[in-house]
Amino acid sequence: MNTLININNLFLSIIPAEITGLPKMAMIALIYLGIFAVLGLYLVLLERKVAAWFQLRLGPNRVGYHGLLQTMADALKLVSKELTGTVKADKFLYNLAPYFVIITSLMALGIFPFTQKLQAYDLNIGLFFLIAISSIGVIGILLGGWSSNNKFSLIGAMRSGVQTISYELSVGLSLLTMVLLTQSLQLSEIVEVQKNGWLIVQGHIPAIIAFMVFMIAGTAETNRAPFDMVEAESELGAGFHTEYSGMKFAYFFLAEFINMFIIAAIATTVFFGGWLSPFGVTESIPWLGVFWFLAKTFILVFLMMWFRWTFPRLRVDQLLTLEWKYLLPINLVNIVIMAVIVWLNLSIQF
Amino acid sequence: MSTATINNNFKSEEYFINMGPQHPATHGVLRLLLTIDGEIIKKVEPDLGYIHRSIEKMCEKDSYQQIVHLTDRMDYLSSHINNEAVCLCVENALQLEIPERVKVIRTILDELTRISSHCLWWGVMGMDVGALTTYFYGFRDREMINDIFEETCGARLTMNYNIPGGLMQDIHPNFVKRVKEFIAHFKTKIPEYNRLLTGNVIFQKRTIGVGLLTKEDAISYGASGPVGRASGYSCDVRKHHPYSALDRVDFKEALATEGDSFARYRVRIQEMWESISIIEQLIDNIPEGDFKVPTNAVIKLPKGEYYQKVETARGELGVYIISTGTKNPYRVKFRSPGLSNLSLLNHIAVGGKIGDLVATMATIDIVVPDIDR
Amino acid sequence: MTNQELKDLITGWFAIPEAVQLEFSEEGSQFLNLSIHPDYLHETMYYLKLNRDTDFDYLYCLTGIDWEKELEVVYHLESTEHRHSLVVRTKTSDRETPVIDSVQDIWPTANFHEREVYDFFGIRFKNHPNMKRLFLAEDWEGFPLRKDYVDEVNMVVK
Amino acid sequence: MSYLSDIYNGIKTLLTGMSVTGKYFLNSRKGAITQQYPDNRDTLKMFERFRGEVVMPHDENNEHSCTGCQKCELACPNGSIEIIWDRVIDENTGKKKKIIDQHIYHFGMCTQCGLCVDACPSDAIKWAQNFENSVYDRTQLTRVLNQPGSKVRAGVEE
Repeated sequence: MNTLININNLFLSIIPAEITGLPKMAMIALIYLGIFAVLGLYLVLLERKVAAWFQLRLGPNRVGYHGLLQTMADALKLVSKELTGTVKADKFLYNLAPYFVIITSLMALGIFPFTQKLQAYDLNIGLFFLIAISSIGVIGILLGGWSSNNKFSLIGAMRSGVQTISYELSVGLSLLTMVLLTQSLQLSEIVEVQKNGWLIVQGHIPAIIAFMVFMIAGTAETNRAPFDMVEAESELGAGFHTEYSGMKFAYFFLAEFINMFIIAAIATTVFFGGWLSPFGVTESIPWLGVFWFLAKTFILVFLMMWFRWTFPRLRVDQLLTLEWKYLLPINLVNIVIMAVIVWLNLSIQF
Repeated sequence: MSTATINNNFKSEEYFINMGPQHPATHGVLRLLLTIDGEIIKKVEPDLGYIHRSIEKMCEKDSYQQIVHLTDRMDYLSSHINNEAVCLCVENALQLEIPERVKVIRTILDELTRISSHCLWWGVMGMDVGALTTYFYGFRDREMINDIFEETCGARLTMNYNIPGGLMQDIHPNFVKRVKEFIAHFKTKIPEYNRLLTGNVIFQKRTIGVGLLTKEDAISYGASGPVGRASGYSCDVRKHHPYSALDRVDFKEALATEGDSFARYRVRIQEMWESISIIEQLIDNIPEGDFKVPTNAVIKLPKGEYYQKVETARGELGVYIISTGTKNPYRVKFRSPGLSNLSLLNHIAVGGKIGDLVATMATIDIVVPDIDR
Repeated sequence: MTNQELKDLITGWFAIPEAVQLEFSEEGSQFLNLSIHPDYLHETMYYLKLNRDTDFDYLYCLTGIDWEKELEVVYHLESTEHRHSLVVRTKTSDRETPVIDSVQDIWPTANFHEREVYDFFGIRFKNHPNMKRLFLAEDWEGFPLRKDYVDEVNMVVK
Repeated sequence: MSYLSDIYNGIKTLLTGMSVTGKYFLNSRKGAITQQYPDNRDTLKMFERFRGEVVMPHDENNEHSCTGCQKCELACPNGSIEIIWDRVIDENTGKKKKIIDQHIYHFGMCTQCGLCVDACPSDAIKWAQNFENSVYDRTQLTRVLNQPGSKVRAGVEE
C-alpha cells in the first residue's frame, strides 16, 4: 500500500501540470511498465492458483510463501531461455509480432482512472481509444501466426482474425449502450456520472444485458476459453505462438493476461463505478479508490477464470454463430431499449 | 473482372497437416495425416506403428501363462478384461471347470475396469473439447478404482491377476468394503459429470450431429463397443455371448440411435450406470470356494483353433489361438477393437472441421497400444 | 441357421463344389469352417454377405497364418441378423508372391486388416486401394510374422 | 420464441456447470487430491500386495529357502531371472544336492507380472513394496538376490 501512496503522491504532483517534459513522460512510462510486469506475473499466478482450486489441486506452492514467487522464477527462466524459431520464418515480422501485442495492451492500461487523480492520460475519447487499441493487438497475433511458417500457427492466426473482427462489434456496441447513459466517452467523466449510482443500477435491465454481452465478447476478445480457438491446444498444439520461445513467448503470454485485466477494468469503469466505493462508504479517503478499483476488477477477472475452467471450447463456426445470430441482434435491440430509457428518463438515480 | 477470374484468383488449395505423433489430442503416438481445405477436413489417413511391439509374434514363443501378461500391454485401460480373454480361451480349450467364485470376481473386476476406463475417457473427452477441469474430476474417481486394483491385484494398470485356471490370489479382505465405498461415492459423481459437461450447451453444440455413423456403416466397418452401440447396432458381447458370471446378471445394453458423437458420449455414461448395477448385483453374493483350479505347470492345448471374444471398454476383443498341441501356441491373433474403430475415422470425420475431428476422435476413444499391438 | 443348413445352402451355390476346392469342417474349432480356392474367394464372400439367408454382414476378424508350406488367410464372419458364424479360409502355396482377392469392397473394415496381413505375412490383396504396410516402415525388409523370418539383432530366442 | 428459450436454456446449463466447479472451488481447502510426493514419503504406504521388485528374504542366520529348482527362471516371460547353481554332496544324506550359487535378477527386464513368485514352490522369493527404483546406471538394476555367504534353510526340499 505504501508504494501505491507514493505513486499517488507522485501523480498528484504531476498530473495537474501540463505534461510537456520528456523525462516526466519517460518516468510515467517506466512506472506503468513496472505495474504492467508485476500485474502480469501475479495474474498468471492467480490464474494458476484459481485453476488449481477449481481442479482439486494445490497449485504452485514451492517457490516462496505459498508459491508467491513462482511466476518470478518462471519469468527468469523465460528470460534466460534460448530464442528458437523456424528457418523459413519471415524474420522481421516474426520478431515484430510480440511487440505489437504487448505495446497495445500497455497503451490501453495508460488511460484507466485508478482513482480520481491517479490516471496517466485522461483522453476525452477514452472509451473509443480502448476499443481501437484492443483491435490492434490482433495484428500482432496475425503477424506472428503468419510469419512463423507453421500451418498450425497460420490456422490459429486466421481464427484469431475472424474472432476479433466479429467480437469487436459486440464489445463496441455494448459499451455504446452505456455511453447513451453517460453521454461522454471520457473515462473520468463516466466514473463521475456514477456518483448517482453505478451504471449497472442506473441502466437496470439493458445495462445488465449489456454487461453480460460485454463479458462474453470481452472473453472472446482476449482469446480465452471458452473462446480460445486461437490456441486450442487439443486442436492446434499451441496455435499462433507454436514457434515462439523464451521472452517472445512470454510477451504473448503476459499480453493475454494484461488484456484480461483490461477487459475487467473496462467493465469495472463502465458498469461498476470504477474507483467509487459502494454507497460511498469511503468517500472521505480518496486513495482507497485504488483498492476498490482493483477489488472490483479482480472479481471480474475471477469470473473470467471461472468461465475458463468450466466450459468447453466452441467450434470456430459456432463462435461466429454466437456473435452474429445472438450477441449482435441482442445488442442492437438493447441499444434501442436503452435509448428509450434515457429518453423517458427511466433510469434509476440515487 | 468476370466471376470466373475472381474465382480463379481466390482458388482455395488443399494442404496437408501432420496431427501427431506428438499432438495433444492424439492420445499417445498416433499420427494422422490430414488433408485440409481451410478448416474443412478432406481426408484423414492414420499412420500407425510407432509403438508396435509385435505381441503376436512374442506370444508364439511364450507359454500360455506367459501370454497373459503381454495382453496387459495392449489396451492398458482394460488390462483385466484382456487377461480374462486369454484365460477364458485357454480354459475353454482345456475344458476346465472354473469355480463360481472366480467367475464372479472376474466379472466384478471387469466392470470396475470398464468404469475406470470410462472415467479416464470422460476426463480426456472434456479436455479435448476444451474443458480442462473434467480431467481432474475423472481421475479423482478413477484413482479409487486403481487403489482397489492395487490392493487386490498388486498393480494399478498392468494387473496380470488372471491366470489360466483362475486367479493369482484370492481377493483382499478389504475388497468388498472398498468396492461398496466406491459405488456409493461414484453414484453421486455421475450426476455431477452430467451437470458439468453433458448438459452444457457448448458441449452439446460441439458433439450433436458431429461424426455421424449409420448402423450399416458401423457394422460393415466392424465397429464395436460404444461406437457401434451409439449407432443402434446391438453389439455387446456381454449380451450376445455371455462369459464368466455375466449370464446371471441383469443389465441393459446401452444403446442409442443417433450415431453422432453425443450419442457415443451418452452410451458411455449409460454404460457406467450399467456397470454399477452389475457390480451391485454381484458384490454381496461372491460365492465361497477356490480361487483357482490346479493346472499343469506346462499347459498344452489340444490341436485346434480357439476363439474367444470379450467386451472390453472399447469394444470387442477377440483372442484367436491356433495350437498344434505343443506348449507354445502356433499363432495368436488379437482382434483389437481399436483398429476397426479407427478405420472408420476417415469415413466419419471427412467434411467436418478440425475441432470436429478432435471431438470425434475423443468419442471413438482409441488407445494406441491397442491398435499397435 | 444351423451349421448343417449353412453347409447345404452354400454347397448349393456351386455347380461342382470340388472344382473350387470347397470344403467344410468343424473339427478342432467351435465354428463351421469353409475353405475355398483363392480364385473363388471374392465371389463367395460377396454372396455370403448379400444372400438374405446367410447375411454375413460383420467381418470381425481377419487373420493371416503361416503354415510353413502355405500361407492362409482366415475370415471370421458373423451375421448380426441371424447371429450365426462362419469361418472362411483360403490358402495359397505361393510364398514368393502370394496374392488373394481383397474383400475390402464388401466389408470396409477389411481395409486395415488386410494391410496388417500384408505387413506381417506379405500376402498382397488384389484390388486393394492402398496396399501399403500398416505398422512397419515402408523400407522394412521381410515379413515378421512368417515362421522363417530371422532378425538376429532384435529377436532374442529363449 | 425458441430463439429466446435457446438463450435461456443455454445460460441455465452454463450456470449449472459453473455451480459444480464453484462448489469445488469453495471446498478446495479440504478437497485437494494432490499427493505431495516426495514430501509425503513418511505417510505413503503401499499395499502389501503391491509388486515393486522381487526380493529373497533371508532370516537372521543368513539363510534363505531357495533350492535352486529354477521354476521361477522357467516361468519368467522375459528372462529376467538367471540362476547359477551347483551340485554339492549333502553332509547328512550323502546324496548330491542342487544349491544356488547366485540368483540373478535383471530388474531392468522385469515386467512385474508375478509369475515367478507364483511359481516358487518354497516361497523363497516374494514381492517388496519398494517403488523408487531409478538408478543412474543400468548395471545397477542387475541384482544378486541371495546374500553372500547365505545358504539354504535346513528342511527346505525341492
